Amino acid sequence: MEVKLVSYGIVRDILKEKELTYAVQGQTIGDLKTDLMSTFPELKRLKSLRFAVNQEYVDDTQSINDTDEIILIPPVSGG
Amino acid sequence: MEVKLVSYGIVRDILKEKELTYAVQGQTIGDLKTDLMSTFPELKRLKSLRFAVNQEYVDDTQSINDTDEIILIPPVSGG
Amino acid sequence: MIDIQILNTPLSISDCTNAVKDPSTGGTAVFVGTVRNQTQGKTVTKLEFESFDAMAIKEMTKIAETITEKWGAFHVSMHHRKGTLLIEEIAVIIAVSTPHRKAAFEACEYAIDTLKETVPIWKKEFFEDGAVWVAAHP
Amino acid sequence: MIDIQILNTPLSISDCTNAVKDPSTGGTAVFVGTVRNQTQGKTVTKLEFESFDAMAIKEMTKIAETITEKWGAFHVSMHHRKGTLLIEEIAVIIAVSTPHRKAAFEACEYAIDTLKETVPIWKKEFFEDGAVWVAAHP
Repeated sequence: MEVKLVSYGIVRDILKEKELTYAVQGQTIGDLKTDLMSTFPELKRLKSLRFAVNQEYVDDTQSINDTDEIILIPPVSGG
Repeated sequence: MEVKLVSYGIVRDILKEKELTYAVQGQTIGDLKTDLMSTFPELKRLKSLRFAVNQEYVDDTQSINDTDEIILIPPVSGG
Repeated sequence: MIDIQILNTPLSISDCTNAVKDPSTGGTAVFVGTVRNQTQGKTVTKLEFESFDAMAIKEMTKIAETITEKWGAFHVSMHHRKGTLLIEEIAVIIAVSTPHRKAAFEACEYAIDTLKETVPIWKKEFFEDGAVWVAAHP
Repeated sequence: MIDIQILNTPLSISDCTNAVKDPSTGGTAVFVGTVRNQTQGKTVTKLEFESFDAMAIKEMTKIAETITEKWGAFHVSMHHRKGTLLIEEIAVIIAVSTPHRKAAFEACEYAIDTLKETVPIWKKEFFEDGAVWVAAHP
């Protein structure tokens, strides 16, 4: 299925684009994470990579819908 | 010996005067305290009564000199 | 009252302290975070904050609500800057007014600690010879 | 830098935060104490602070020096009001900048706690039907 990814900070630098349509094999956020790490190996070097849907953090077991806009969240550093 | 007392807050209200020359029998701050409590019984009702000489707190064992200006310090309540 | 803002203009401490004023407060604690001139010995020339605004506001609001429930805060004000900041400019202000002052300190410290863990805002530090996204790598 | 003042005019939070500005600080914690509108259910109309200025400055300076030594504070600013204050007016401001933010909170809390125990300043609260020296009696 194809999902829309939106990325911030260093993830945007790694993906080269703020918004990206991406073909994912599996059904969950965990599957998406595995795919992304393989497509963009630099992501493996990050301290963490979290995901958000509807402005809420989601965990690896969360199912993906093809209408989801999935936000990629590298380690935050506000404050 | 006669000492000069300077009082603040509720102690000034009790002694009726900000500055007072007072005849003390003993030699220490503790003696002065005992005398004052007897002259001004209302002082006994205070939560505490501390003394300062040269802008420093002194304890009951401190000797008094007749040149001392002794400050009477009721419970503080700044802040 | 909860006052959460992400601004691309200089932050004002008095805006935050005024927002948490309360005639029955026992104390207001404020945290002010400013841009440091160096990181691990390297001179910082400027920094940039990028924010996922909608979610950042949502996460900051959660922090403010937790404070209100757990510490009985009357009011919480959290302002975060975004865009380009120079040395000594204010990056974040958190002000909390509570019935008792001890709670104000605890709540304010909880707020800044949690903000640094959960709020989707990213800091890029610029040096003479390059730039890094702060805390991105282990 | 240590900035200690006892003033009979309204206090300014920005005066205190400006006094502790430092390009290498990791954080500034501020405490703001204001006049409450009630004490144990009784409406306060105003209050008066009386200060033994010379010794109050000396005791506040001791607090600031302790903070500098124990928490490595860069700068400490403590302003205390005296004279007549109305509801919501600021009675005291304490600002502390430190290398690490946790120390700023601890130091600022230590400062206000200790000020309330050692600094010779006295508060008289006025009600509709009289006035009391705060904390004078057990």
